[in-house]
Amino acid sequence: MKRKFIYIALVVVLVLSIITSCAAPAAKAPAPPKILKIGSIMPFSGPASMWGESIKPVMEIYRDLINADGGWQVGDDKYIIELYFADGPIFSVQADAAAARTLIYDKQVSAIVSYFGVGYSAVAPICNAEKVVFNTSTISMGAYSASREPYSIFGFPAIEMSINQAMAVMQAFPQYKTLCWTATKGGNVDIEKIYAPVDEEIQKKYGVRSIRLYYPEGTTNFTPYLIKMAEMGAEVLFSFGTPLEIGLMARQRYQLGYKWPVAANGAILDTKIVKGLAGSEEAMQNICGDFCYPWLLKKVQIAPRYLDMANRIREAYKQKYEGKEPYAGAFGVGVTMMGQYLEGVRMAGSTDPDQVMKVLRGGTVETFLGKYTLSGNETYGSPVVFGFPCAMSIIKGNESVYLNEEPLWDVDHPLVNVTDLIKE
Amino acid sequence: MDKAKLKAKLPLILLLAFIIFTIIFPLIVKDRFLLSILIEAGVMCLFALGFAAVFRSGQFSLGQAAFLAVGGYAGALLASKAGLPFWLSLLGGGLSSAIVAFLLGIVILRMGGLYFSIATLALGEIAIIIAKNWDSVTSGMTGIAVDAPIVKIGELTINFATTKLPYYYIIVLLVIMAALMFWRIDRSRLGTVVRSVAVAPVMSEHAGIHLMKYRVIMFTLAAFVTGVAGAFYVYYLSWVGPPLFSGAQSTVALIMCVIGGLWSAVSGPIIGAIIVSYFGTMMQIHLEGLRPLVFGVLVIVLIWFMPNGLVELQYRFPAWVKSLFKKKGKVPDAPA
Amino acid sequence: MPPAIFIDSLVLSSMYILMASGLVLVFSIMGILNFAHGQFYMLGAYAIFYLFQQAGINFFISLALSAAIVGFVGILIERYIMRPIGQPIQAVVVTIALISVFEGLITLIAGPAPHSVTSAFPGNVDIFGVSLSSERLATVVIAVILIIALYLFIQRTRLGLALRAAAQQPVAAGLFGIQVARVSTLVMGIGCGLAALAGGIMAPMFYVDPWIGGQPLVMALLAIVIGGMGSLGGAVVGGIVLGMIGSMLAYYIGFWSQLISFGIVIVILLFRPQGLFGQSEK
Amino acid sequence: MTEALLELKDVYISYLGVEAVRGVSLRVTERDFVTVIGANGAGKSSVFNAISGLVKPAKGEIWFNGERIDRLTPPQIAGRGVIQVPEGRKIFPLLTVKENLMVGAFMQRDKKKIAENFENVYRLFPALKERPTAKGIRLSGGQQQMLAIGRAMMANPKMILLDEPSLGLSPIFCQQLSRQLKALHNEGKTLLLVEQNARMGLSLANYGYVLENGELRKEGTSAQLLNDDEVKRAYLGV
Repeated sequence: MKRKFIYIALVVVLVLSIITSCAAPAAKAPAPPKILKIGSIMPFSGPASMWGESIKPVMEIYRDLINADGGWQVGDDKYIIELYFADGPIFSVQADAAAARTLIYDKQVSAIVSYFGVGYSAVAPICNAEKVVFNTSTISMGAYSASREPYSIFGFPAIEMSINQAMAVMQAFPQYKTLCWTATKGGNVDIEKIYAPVDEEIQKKYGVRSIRLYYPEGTTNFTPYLIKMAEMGAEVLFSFGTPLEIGLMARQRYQLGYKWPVAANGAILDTKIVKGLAGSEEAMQNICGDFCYPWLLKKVQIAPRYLDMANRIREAYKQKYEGKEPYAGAFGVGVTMMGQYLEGVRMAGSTDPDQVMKVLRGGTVETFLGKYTLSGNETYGSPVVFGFPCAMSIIKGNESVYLNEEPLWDVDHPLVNVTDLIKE
Repeated sequence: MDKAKLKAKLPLILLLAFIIFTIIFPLIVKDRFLLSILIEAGVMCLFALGFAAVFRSGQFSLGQAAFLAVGGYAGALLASKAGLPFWLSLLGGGLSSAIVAFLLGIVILRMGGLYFSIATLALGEIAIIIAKNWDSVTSGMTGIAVDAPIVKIGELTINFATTKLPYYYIIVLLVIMAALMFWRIDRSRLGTVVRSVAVAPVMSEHAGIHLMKYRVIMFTLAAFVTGVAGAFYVYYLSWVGPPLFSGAQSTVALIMCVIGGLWSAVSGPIIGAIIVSYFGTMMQIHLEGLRPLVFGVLVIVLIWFMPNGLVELQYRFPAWVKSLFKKKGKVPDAPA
Repeated sequence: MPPAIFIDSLVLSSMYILMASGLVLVFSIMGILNFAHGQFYMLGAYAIFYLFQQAGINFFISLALSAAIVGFVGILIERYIMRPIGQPIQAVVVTIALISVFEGLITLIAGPAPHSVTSAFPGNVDIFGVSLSSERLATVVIAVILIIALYLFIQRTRLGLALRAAAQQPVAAGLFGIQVARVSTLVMGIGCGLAALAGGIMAPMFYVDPWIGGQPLVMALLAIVIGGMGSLGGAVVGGIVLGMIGSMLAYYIGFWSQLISFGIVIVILLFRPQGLFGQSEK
Repeated sequence: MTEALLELKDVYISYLGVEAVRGVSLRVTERDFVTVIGANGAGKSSVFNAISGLVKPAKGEIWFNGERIDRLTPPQIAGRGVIQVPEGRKIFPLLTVKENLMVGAFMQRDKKKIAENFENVYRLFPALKERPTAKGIRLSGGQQQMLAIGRAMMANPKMILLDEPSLGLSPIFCQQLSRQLKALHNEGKTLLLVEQNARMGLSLANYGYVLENGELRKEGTSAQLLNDDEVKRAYLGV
């Protein structure tokens, strides 16, 4: 009797467990997760590969964190994020185009984000023909046409930020009055065209005198140009150069005995890299650059969920990479530009590129770096933003110190209407 | 039919088969990524053919990419500013490149060997500096956008913006035309003269051959083909700007020619260009940071084993097959 | 003109001269341009970075070591890659491929990020009341000593004589017991060693990353053409001209100096197709 | 018969499958002055290049001083004491006269011997002594020839091979050259001379070979050959 009972019990348990094991997945398993594929073209080979290599892991952590939360909420669905990276060595437009094609044709991504090469005009036609949202930096802006390129957005307003950055530095050093803008002539950014119009206003508003000096592309020896700048009365340098050029400029300025602050546009500060270039601790003093850690921004209001996510990314990164801080540049371009697109998808409630662009056009999105407002219908897709900060830091001693921040000017800001300049 | 005749016609048959294959290929394999690689490979074929033509006249141009730029800018300007149709812009790109080459050629081709190479290197750099700084014409780094052409043939309208297939057929046609032209030249009296000029410049000069004339002819023809390639490429990318034409491309053309085989005027550069652009793109996508190292090692290994290029395979491969059979024949001997 | 500019142009000149003379030596005897010459410069700079900066070995010893190591790499490449291939065009392409090999290899080993090398001669010195960077002065002095030593080696030693003889008449040189193949291997070593020395003395002044070799090579190519191929004197003159343009002219006319350094090559070749000091016969 | 210093045994030389020299055998004893005459393209220079190691014979043996040398490299052969004065002189154009001579003495380690050789060369060719710092390229044709021979003398050779030394020289220089070659021979050097100018060659040498289309046609003492009808008709223009 007892034995029989045990047998029956065993059979019941077995049957029940079979039923539950079969029923459980059927009942609990949601529809197979939807997948949102995002591509990114960054330099992983060639002289700029250090940027790509340092931004990529932060983006991967962001992806992992979203997926760990169950995916990205779009309407009623959760999307699992898949990230694909492709190598676009800097200054190799053909390679950028090939990278875009493989991401779009092969991997079938729905957006390409965090691009900051110079091949905008080669990549944009491919993306726009395939209705792939292309989130890029204005530094790469070539022949942009709002009508031909309805799927382009400029999530990193590098050019526009520069004026704010420069003013932030001038405010931090009130004793200096002469600002020397410097860049390669015929380089990525035509500083004459963009900044000459604002010279007078800067003078009026901040009492800052502007001078300009150009150097040829590929310069490594800045001595003659620095001496010339000194003769012109420069007190602060604002450079459009690559981090390499800025490091060398700072180093050679120190060797010549000048103590000017050297500020950099788009060059996201990483003390290790700067030290690698400037050489000594003395030479790297007073180099200023972007500082995009959301947890350190003060003037800009950052949405709590982004601040929270930023901290989670930071923690996860520290855990994964032996306590190292994530690279600030990843918050400048990488995850921020990825987040802008994701935010667009969330607000549109759909991954349909037309819907997404309808939201992003003239819309305001939350990002890791505060509210970001794109320009409206007329200047559709162009990078006029409000709220995107240019946070400057300065290298003091052995680390970079938060210096100042300026929220980016508005479309209608009287000081500079960059939109007009770009529309030409 | 006797075997000998068939054997003599074999290359022609193979060539025809290859051409038919290239034409139906995209209709069978509908891989847009592969198609795009092939189109770029076609551009590089034209570029390498031009480079090889100059090279075979005994001059090594390090600034050949500048002619790609001249053709590209001319094509873009003719299309966007003058509103010329597609075909005419291509021709215009080629012609302007040829004119520039002719005017430069009569001056710089006087320089011998390496002096010419480095003069062309300098000219290539100057061309890029001009393109970057001549805002009123080239719009600096912004570059010039070119709209995809819409070609109307009778009732048929081909919109290049919607499909890339027409680009493929056009570049195949262009490559075949250029290949035929350079092949004819190579076979003609002119070709013989050109080769003798390359091999022994001093001797041919003594033999009464006007060395300069032939060099200028080859330089101009090569620039024409390169210019057409540049204009085509600009249409294909729908944009022209300075970063497209870095001087490093001229050395890439040399690599293509040597890998393909320098001693054949046409098949070598074409094979080299296709191989290098296909594998180059594949490596860029799959290898990322390792690409330069792998590429360099592969080039060296290829040259090591086949110093006369891949065209050598047509002689080596049959020999290899034969040796394979011979070995098989030897196998029974071994146990005995 | 500020005195710092003068020193600066000398620094640039000495870099170009060291690069150009190595290139010329290799060209004169092997008949090919070594396009990877700039990468040997890069290797030399990295050798200094590892030996002097990381391992803390005395600067001059590290310099000698880096020249020896890189020269040895050059010898291996000549002996085991270029010589078996033989044909000049193929050998040139091999040197072009070596560019990516070295850049890729160094990226793999040392990473893509730039490094700096501490100055071996920190501070400034006062000369006639003018304060000048002692690092720059030392660089010029080292470069001048190296160039003089090279000149003496080529003009005054038995090996130098063999080298010149082999470059001018390889067949006849062989008939008098000069082993031309060995001489070319040696010259490849010397040429690469010179590039490494240039890289080594420039490393503390600029920076080190896997791509620093490109610019010096272009300048060296221009220098040997300005001066005239095949003569050391030509390389010196070409280097000085380019150094002046790159510094003095840059000071006066700014970025257009770049256009001039390319343009002057064309102009000189138009009037003297063999370069300023080139011999019309070879 | 005395032991031969240099001996070629049935030497064949071919370039890209074309046989330039077929079955040539010749011997040169020490202190001998031998000439090889023949028309242009008869294979004379090929024979010389084979001796110097510039080309490897397809078949046959070359012995020098009791040692087989046809598989050695040019520098090794030069080290054995066989020095060639190549056709067209091939002096080093950008080296000075003195440096050219120093290259000749490249294998000599003994400073005293080098100084002695310098004196010998200068005594034989006083014209060179006058311009020791002139570049090779600045010398006249005759002076260049002197330099080429002097360069060979500097190597302290056991044997000098002279390839067409009279080529491109004026008659006056030719006479001078003849005198100098004789003097060289009188000093005890072994000479092998290739000449298109058969009369000059035979008048200088003791023994001669006639090479025709890559094959040996005749050999004999100079006197014999000078009186040979065939040789007279074909090479002496009588």
